[in-house]
Amino acid sequence: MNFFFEVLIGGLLAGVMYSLVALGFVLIYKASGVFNFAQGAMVFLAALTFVGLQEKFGLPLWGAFPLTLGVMVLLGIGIERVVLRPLVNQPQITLFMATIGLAFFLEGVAQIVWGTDVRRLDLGLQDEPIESIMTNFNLLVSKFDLAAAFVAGVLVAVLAVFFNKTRIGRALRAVADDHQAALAVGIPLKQIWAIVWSVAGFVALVAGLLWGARNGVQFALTFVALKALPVLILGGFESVLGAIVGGLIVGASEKLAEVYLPALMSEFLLKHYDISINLAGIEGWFAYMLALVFLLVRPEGLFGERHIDRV
Amino acid sequence: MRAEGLPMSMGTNEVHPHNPARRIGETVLSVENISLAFGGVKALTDISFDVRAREIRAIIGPNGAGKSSMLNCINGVYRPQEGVIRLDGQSFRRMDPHKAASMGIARTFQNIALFKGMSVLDNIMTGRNLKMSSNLLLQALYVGPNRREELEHREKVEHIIDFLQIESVRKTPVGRLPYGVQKRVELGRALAAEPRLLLLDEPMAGMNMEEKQDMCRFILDVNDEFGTTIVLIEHDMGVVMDISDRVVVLDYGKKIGDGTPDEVRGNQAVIDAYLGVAH
Amino acid sequence: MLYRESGQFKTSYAADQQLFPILQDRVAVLALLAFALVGVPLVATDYWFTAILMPFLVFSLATLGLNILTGYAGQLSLGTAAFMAVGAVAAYNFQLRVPGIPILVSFVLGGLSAAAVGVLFGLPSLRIKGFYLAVATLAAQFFIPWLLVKVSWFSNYSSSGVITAQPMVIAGFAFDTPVRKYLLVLVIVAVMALAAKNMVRSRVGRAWMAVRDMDVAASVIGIRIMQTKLIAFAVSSFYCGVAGALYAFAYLGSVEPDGFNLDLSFRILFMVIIGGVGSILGSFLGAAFITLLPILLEVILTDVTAMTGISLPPGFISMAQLVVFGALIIFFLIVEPHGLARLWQIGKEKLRLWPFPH
Amino acid sequence: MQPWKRTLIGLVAGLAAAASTVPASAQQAGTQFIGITGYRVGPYGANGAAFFGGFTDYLAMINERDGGVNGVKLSWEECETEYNNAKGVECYERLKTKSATGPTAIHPMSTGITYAILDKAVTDKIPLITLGYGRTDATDGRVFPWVFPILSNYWDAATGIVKFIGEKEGGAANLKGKKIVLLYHDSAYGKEPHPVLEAEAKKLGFDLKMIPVPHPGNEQQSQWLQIRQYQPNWVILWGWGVMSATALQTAQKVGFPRDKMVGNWWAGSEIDTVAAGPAATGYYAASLNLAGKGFPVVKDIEDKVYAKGKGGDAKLIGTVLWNRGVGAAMITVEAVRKAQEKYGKKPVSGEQVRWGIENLKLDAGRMKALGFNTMLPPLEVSCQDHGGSGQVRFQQWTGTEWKSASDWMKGDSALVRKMIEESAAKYAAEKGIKPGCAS
Repeated sequence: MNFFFEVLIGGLLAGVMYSLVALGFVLIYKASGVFNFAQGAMVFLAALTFVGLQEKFGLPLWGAFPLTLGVMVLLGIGIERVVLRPLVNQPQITLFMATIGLAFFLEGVAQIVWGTDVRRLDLGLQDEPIESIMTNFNLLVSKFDLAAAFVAGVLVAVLAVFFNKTRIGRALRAVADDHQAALAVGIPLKQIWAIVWSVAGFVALVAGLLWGARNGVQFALTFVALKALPVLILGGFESVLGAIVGGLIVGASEKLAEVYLPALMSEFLLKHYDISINLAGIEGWFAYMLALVFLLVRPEGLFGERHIDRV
Repeated sequence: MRAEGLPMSMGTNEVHPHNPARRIGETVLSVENISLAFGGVKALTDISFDVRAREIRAIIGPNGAGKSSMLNCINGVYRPQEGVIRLDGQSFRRMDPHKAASMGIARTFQNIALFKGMSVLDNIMTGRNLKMSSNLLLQALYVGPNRREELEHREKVEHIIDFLQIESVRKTPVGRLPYGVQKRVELGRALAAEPRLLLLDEPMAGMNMEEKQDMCRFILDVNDEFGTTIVLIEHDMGVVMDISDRVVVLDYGKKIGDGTPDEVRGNQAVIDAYLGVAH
Repeated sequence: MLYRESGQFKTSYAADQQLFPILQDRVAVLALLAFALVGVPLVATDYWFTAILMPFLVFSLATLGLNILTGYAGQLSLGTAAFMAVGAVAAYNFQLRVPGIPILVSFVLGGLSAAAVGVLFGLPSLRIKGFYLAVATLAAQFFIPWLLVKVSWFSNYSSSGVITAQPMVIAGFAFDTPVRKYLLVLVIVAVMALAAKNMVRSRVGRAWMAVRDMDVAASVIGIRIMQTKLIAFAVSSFYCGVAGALYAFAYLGSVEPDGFNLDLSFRILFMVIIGGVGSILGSFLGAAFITLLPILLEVILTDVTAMTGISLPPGFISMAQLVVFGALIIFFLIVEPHGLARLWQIGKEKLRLWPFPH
Repeated sequence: MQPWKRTLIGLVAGLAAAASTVPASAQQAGTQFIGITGYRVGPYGANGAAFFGGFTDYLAMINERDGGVNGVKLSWEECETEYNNAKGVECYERLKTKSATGPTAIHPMSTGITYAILDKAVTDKIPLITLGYGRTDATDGRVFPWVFPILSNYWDAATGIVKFIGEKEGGAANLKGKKIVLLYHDSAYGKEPHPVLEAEAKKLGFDLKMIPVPHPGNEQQSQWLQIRQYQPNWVILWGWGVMSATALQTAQKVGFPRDKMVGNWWAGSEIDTVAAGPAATGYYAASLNLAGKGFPVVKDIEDKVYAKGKGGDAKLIGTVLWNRGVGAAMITVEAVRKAQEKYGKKPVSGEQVRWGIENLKLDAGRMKALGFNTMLPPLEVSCQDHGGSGQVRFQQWTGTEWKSASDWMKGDSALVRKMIEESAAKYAAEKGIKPGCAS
């Protein structure tokens, strides 16, 4: 039973890491209706810029952070100016394609500027089991993951305050609800989009730091976006809460499935069909299949809005 | 082919004299006690009325009265929670769009629902979908039966294009056409199915006087020449009173009047609804 | 002045329904085909056949497949490579396990297997739309290669999981040199492109576009939405499956399920978008553009550095390629979201009016 | 028409025009041209940058120090494959026509690309050298005359690792009843060692549990919690890319000792350990070559190439993969030298180089003379054995560098040879090849 809880806790905490990446998607989709495929590239770029600045100028953590944030904000403004503005009123699919192009572009630029070396990112926090829980309950809980979950919590809280309490945040929500109407009451759409992309850049930076500290800062960071997609389907593209809950569901269910399901399936096949096969490794697609099945039941996601086709 | 009653003579410009008594037959469609709600919001409450063969039946009412919802129930786009739709003596708890189409119901929409990326010709050809039968392989090869079939149907569609006087734009993507012409194309697409019952949702909305006259003429011609039964939603009272045989009045999802134009005109409930008297 | 249609009057609907109603187009297409069949083999080098023409043709076919689904039927898919993998592995296994089966039959069966899998993964499209569907097709993209690697039977228990495709022999004639492979693939692609064109101008094509443009209106006309979408998935996957089989047998000569990855799916989606969504011609233009662009960039950049003697840091060219590639895609979408096919059309209209500006 | 639409049409037309003139720019006549299908971008870009950096640095050094091979200068061109099979084929086709003598020998550095160009290489008579990847059964040169899995293959690695673990446990006999986990990249590559490890487990009596990690492997909680549950004595890491660093990190997370983990050579470079930080300290990996700068050849490269500002990224010097690239280049150069012995001191063709590789013999003395000392094991290639060594050496990560942790050693070579011959024979039957040695 201990093992079950260990997997469950590990899964939930891994899910938080997915949520962090998914958050960036949600922010942009909410405000501009763009499915930003370049989010993974932004995570990579942010982490790479951070360690690159540290390496080059010997900056401490607190010195590199604001500088990188500045870069991400400039990037957000640049994207609005160069990519989004000329494509305003184009179909969603066109914008989606443009962000794929953007992903290529950012990956190339990041590597030209900082090189392809794999680097270590040290946040001063080792990924070790928490001793007290280990000795008292024989239960493995990672220090690092717990800290990451805490950061994610703070981030969500900050975003919630930002959206609900600040003037810009309220304007953002208005834009998300109805672009035309927001424009009509005088909300400057262009600025709003630049801000949203900057905020998404900030989220990408946080996600990049945590993932980078875990796996090293390298090109593979762009892959973390792929795990965020089923989270989005489950949670709905438009819900911050959905991104968190979706992440927890994906994390917990895929870990539990990976640990328990393949053995059961293999045993079943061996017993009834005399086929001997090791089915482990379902984690690569399990989240997607889960999302797919879930969608069949609820096509608009967990927290998405159901709309009726009016004719 | 021509014997099937295609709009061969439809190119004519003269409006036929309107003589209802001569044409109207038995009841072909009746809706009985239809109620429809969207997540607690009631769109239709206990609506019943009938439609007789070859008549022009109008549905009128203020905005949000549930007129379009009513049409959507008849051809199965919406599924009412209660009530029965009786068509040609068969009863349906719920219709489905394909069944409705195959039983000869065609329709147009309030906000034009054309296939924007396709040409006028292709839009109207799509209307003949149910009449075509080549299998996929024949279509891929474009030989023999499929080629013949495409040509046959093209010919019929061309008659409709003639009739609606849209020859000059037949290869233009409909998205690029002006509003009034799009409305015509949509009517053409519905006519292409050679329907027995035609549901028209505000066919004249947003048109100028001249366009409205043209559209009226098309509707009357269709009704007259082929005996197509027509159910029509319209806001322009003048038009409704002129061309329809009988009128149903809806308000807040309830039926408040039903009868000939003259009867409805004198109905107090109808007058109140239109003048906005509090209920 | 040569490109004029004035004076060419259609006196029958048959004449107007032709594939290429304008005489000059007909001549041009036939000439192009004749050149591809006879001229190209005379002038092209092995490099051209193996490194440019072969991938161009194979990717054109896959792009055609995706364009049928995404461009015509309006269902966005990110699982193209997975369906290609099914076609490749199925064709390999039919060749391996059915003695004496003709290679073309294997290709068709490979395509049909892909179609069956495509229909299976197309089922959710009945309830899911837009991005949700796109992400759902990723399930196919991750699941299918996993299964093909996991079940060793598919690769005939090869220890490396990479299998060598069988030689292509038709009626005793071996298609083993680059020229022969090219001709075989060219004929297959030409026939399938013609079939695709025929489908999109027939009933089924109109039904696809109707469902794409306005599904409620389509259903009211009597088009069965479910059937139409599933046929689109089947036909599209069939094309992708055959393309996958050709990719393995004629192009690479080997089958590696891991090679049919998400990158390949994206590459083909790019071809659709750059070429022109909902255009048969665009599929070819897009495939040509995406196949040639990186090669050209690399060749040009290499030559420029060689000529000017500027020494760039190693790997710079590769990364610059990524940047240029990404920037070009954005540039394209901004300038002409309807792709190369639309540019082609604009060019033709200009030509028709030439020398008058309007 | 909008101006930029005109630009676009112009651009497309320009591209089309440029496309018709893809140059086959002949390399400087009289040089030995070496075609390189490399990769420096994408998920494995860091691996490629180190390997191909070392490769070209060595070639540059030969030109600078010796003026080429017996007076024949070397020239080379690198084509970016992005580790993508289709692009690999394109690069191969492009490089093969660049010079009258062909690209000398190709190092695909990717198993997928190796397979994709295998048949073409046979027709084109271009040898493929695959250092520690590719077709294992190609070690049987009687069936695969054109493919050279030089040094060692995956099965040598797997049996070598088992032997190393045995030694750490105080003898192979002590492996009985021990528990070993194989944590592998869930791909064809990761499945390569399965048959030999299963055979070894049966023979030596240890429990083997094989746990796959789905690509890309940047999240491994479920795998490592299972390992924690199973409590193995050793974990063999068969990783690639980000998976290896993540495995080391996650091992620390669940408290599994790193000095009970042994990787193969694709999971044993600085790229894998640096990313994992302190979590990697103590970790062992099998290697084809030693790391470090303490070899005369490295000094030569620094003096003759980098000192003149002609080298690549100086940070990479002495890393595992950079040294491997240097070794790979040396093998190519020595094969050319060998071929020149027979065919004359001029640029040699692929067919001649093939003979050169097949008759290559680099004993310890020759290695020392070349400045490699013990960086590589002695090598003796023959038609029977296209590997030529079969030896592996273990290194341990100290936290800052890889340190040698064993001598050059051979795994269960009898078992490996038997399996190679079986597999090669099956391939020969499938393809209708008559095995045999060319004269």
